[in-house]
Amino acid sequence: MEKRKVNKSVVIGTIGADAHMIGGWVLQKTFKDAGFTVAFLGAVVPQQEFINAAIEINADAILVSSMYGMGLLDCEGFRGKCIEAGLKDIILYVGGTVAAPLELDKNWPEIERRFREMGFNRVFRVSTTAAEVAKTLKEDLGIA
Amino acid sequence: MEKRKVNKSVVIGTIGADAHMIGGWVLQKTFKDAGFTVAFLGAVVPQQEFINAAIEINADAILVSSMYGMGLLDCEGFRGKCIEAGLKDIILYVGGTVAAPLELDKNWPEIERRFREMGFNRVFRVSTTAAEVAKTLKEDLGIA
Amino acid sequence: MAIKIKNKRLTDEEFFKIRKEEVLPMWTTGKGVENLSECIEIAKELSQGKNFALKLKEAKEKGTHLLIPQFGRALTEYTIEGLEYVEANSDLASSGAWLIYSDSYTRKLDFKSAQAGIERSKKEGMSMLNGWPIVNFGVEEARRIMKATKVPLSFNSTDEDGRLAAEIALAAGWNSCFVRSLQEVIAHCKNIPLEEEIRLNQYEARLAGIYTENGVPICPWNPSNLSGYDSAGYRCFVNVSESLLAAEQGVKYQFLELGQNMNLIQDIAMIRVTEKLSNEYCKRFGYNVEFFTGGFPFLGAWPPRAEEANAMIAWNAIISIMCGATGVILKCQDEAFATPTKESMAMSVRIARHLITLMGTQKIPDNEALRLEEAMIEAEVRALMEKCLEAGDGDMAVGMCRGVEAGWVDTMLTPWKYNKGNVTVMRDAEGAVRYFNTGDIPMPPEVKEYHKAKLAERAKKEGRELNFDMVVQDLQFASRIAK
Amino acid sequence: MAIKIKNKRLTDEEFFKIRKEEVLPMWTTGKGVENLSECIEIAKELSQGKNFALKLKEAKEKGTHLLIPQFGRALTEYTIEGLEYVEANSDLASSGAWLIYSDSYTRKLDFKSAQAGIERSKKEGMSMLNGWPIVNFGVEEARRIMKATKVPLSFNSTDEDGRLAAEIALAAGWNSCFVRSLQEVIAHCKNIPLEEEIRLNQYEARLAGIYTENGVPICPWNPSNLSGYDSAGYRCFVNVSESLLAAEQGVKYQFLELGQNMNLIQDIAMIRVTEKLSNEYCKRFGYNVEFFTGGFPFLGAWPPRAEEANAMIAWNAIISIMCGATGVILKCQDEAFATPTKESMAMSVRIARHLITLMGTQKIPDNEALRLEEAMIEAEVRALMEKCLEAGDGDMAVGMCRGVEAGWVDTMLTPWKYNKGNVTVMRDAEGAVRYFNTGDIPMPPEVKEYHKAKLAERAKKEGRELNFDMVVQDLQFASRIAK
Repeated sequence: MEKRKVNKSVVIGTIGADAHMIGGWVLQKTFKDAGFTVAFLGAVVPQQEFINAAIEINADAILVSSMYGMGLLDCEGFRGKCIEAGLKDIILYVGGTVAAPLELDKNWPEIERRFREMGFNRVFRVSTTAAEVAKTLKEDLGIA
Repeated sequence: MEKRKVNKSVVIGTIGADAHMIGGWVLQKTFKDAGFTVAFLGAVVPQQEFINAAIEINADAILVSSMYGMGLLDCEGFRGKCIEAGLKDIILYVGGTVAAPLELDKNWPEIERRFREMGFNRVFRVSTTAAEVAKTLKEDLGIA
Repeated sequence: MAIKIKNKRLTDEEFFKIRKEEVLPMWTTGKGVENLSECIEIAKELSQGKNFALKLKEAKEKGTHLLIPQFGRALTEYTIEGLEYVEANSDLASSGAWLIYSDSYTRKLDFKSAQAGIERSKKEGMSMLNGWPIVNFGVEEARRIMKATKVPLSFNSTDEDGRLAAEIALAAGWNSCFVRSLQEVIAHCKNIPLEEEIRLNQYEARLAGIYTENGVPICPWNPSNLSGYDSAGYRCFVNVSESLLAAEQGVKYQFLELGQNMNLIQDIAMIRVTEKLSNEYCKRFGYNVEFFTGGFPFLGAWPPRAEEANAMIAWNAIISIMCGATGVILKCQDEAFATPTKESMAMSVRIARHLITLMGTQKIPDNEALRLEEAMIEAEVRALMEKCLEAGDGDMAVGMCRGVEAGWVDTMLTPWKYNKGNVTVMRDAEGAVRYFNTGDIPMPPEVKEYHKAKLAERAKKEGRELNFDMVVQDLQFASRIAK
Repeated sequence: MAIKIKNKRLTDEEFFKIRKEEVLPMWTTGKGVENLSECIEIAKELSQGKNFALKLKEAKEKGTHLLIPQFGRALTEYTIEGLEYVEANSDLASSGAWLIYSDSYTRKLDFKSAQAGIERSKKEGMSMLNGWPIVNFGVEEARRIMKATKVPLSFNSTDEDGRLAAEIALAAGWNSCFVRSLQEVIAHCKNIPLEEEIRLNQYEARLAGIYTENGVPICPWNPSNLSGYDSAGYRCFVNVSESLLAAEQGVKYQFLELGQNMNLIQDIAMIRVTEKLSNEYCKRFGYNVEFFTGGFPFLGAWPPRAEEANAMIAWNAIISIMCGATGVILKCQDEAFATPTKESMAMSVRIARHLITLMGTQKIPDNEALRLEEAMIEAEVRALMEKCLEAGDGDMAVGMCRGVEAGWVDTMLTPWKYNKGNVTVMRDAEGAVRYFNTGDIPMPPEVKEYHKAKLAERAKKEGRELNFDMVVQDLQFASRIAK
């Protein structure tokens, strides 16, 4: 199987019933400045809409923002839907305030474990800067 | 041995090199209002001065204020000096910020143990009100 | 585009038709509030001595403040446990109220996901939702919560449509729903037209009116939290315009709640002008409304460490206190991480209560800078209000819709697709929010000049041209920890 | 009574005679600082890039603030560990300085007790003294501390007599001792006559002058912390009068540090009038002094819980920032219990630093209330200053002594036996400190009336006659936790 060529393109949006768009907005600006093609979907974005946009722009990665504490619930089944849509190997990142209970946020390895189990490549804390995310993605894509 | 008659009189002052006088000042006002005879010695009071005043007014108790964290050091030998002066049974209270290290303040039973060992009848936290001290002394004197 | 909505009171016939056909059938728990008169009677009983409107009135008359922490957990037990904990571990009971929020699924009427979240929370032994799913639990559970607290309850119900949630909350003796439309689409919506949003909110406002007319004073929140990054003038306009819409439906008390940008003078000017103009416009249209004001802590990104968060909690509370706002809404140090824990909320109440002890009745003294800022905000809002009334032929609802459509009602950032987003705001040298770009807003020239001059001061101070990167930096300024 | 002291610069002959006969022999470590020129050279080297005066100057010019936490432990290792911890866990290094204090035995020149405290601390493995015993440890240890920190060090040396402590501190590259006399007797003394206290402090001031003249700018603190419960006018008078005494000894920089009473307007007025009048009086006598200002957090009783203490930390810092004071001195949440821990001090720095981030360059806007308050304080202080100068035949030192003796220089509460204590102060409706009784102070009638009217407002607000019990309650108002 041949390795897919890097396209420097990403889909960015806030998942689920979450209306917080600033995090995603800053992210899309950073990635555009870094020379990426960006499909920015705003807030309150269903899983399928992320995937459709990823197909449309041939995205390397989907960057999911979740700020309201229910990211763990909203992201369930995301990798499965990607696989169904033929995006088996697409990089999935999630970041923000991804869990409502503070006891879970304070147990970050458990959060990482859960998202890894759901097929996400990385999960970022809310304090991560957009520049750090861009740097990490470039490394993961081998274009750093 | 006959029990000494209660005289409703107290000596109040701030011990050692400590210049904080407000605590003692509030205390003396409260005790005066409660009908006590009060010898108020202000701040920076040596042990012997407390004792001399206690003899002079035939005090039931000496109330030692210590606000600067070195009360544990300043109170050493106080009971001994009282005994020497013939005040074997005088009630000794101490209160305030009596120990510099926070770890000691947070271990209050240890503070109580140390002052008890030094012959003090009671030790009060800095958050104790003057009214509470007056109430306690009246109980200890059996005139509540 | 023809605007069908009118700023007109729903008749009883219209109201009860909507109630029966649209609202109560939304979810099974709608059945529990079918008998409105009975609900009102129970609400009267349950809110005895802890009515939100009356507590606000009392505090305003005394010149004191009502502290308003926020809470909401996936399960009723967790929620009650939280309220009881905070009330036991702070002085909330002496002068306070709760803002209980629902989870975001409930706000999107996705009661199935809310139900899944309830089950999941039970399974995990943690609150996996970001609020209390009032609709799923229904009125009896809401009454349990009301009985458990010593202070009034407000309910933050909704994104697009909080009608069923409000029915349940008011029927449980909670004395506050929300009146809002532009606020809501800018803050939380994506696709709903403003016209439809106004229609939904007319119902919620009318419901508050009916309770009030029947002896249970309801004081809905009229908030402008918006996107968290909006100009003071836009915030103020949102409150004032919506005060008219609510008043038309018979709302007699309104809690004007404004999101603070954290510039002392501008925030105070914004809150005071909002109260002044809401009063004035309501009077002009013959509405008799009593207004209260409240400051909401900064809605942008919070710092991820306790001490920096405490600095924000204190500064935000101090702005509200110095303003003389009756309500002081509280966030807590968990803000950057998760939904608030009861422990952190109790801490916030303690901080704010002691600030009130320390500050007593200290207020910002009257001063020229404040008067100027008030004059500028007032001029901007008047221009917007008058243009709306003109465009709507005297009908505020119509005018607001036309303004958004044409783009002269506009703000910078929102998930809502109908907002043009042609304006840009940026902080000036003192942290006040200014227009970098006024888009198509009908800004009086002197106001435009004022904003321009204020931004020029910043450019000069920083020795660099103003640019878009500064907008982005501004968005995150309060969350950055000095290293 | 004949006053022998004069406000006159010590000659070199007088200075070195006192140095040799009184100061250096106080304790064995006096030997370590015998060679003054060598000490000055080393101090120059060690304070390179972290000179207190120059850092204040830089911050004042930029319009920013220097955060000044306080620390001091019985052992050098503990002290260094604390400074390093706070600097590693906060942003102190970017714009900060330390106020290191000694233990109270050292302040009373009871070096034997200090020595016992050192031994006891080693034995217990805890700091059993309430500060760092600088005299017992001597200059080499003080230099170790200087090398360990990234920021300037100030030293809070003394009650009656800080001369040897100051010699050691300055010789170690710490750039600040204290100039004070009335401040000190009111705050910490019992029996020493003011005349003698002035004499001791002339030496300390002259020492600072000598260092400055030889290339190591020294900026002593000129504080008015006093009893913690003093009128704004009295505080201001103490600073202004002492600024003249210090200036005469060749002190070129002074850090005017004022204890805040926590009323925003009054505290700001007090700090600003102090700077204005210190400048003016020093100019009048031909002294060329550069002044900096700093706010000291409330000196009365603190609340025994973290959140209430955090509210105080924030409000006190905000007053200093709004004032535009260059220095923001910090207490921490341990205040009610014990000497500050490094962890709590780091927290205070973080809170204050984030307040500066949030507030940026926001200051109190010019306003009538502030101008009035300034005018009243100014009138009171001018009356006191002029009366002193008159009584002293133009000599401030003599005038101060005469004023205390006659009782027209007076404050309410102090352990010092020479203070008449015929004045009473009380908080007004807004928490500003007012004269309930002006005793024999030469108060201009309009100032007296002003205070009276302000207190009448409180009586009216509380619906009760003013009485002495309210004075007592006021003493504790900030430490009470709302229940």
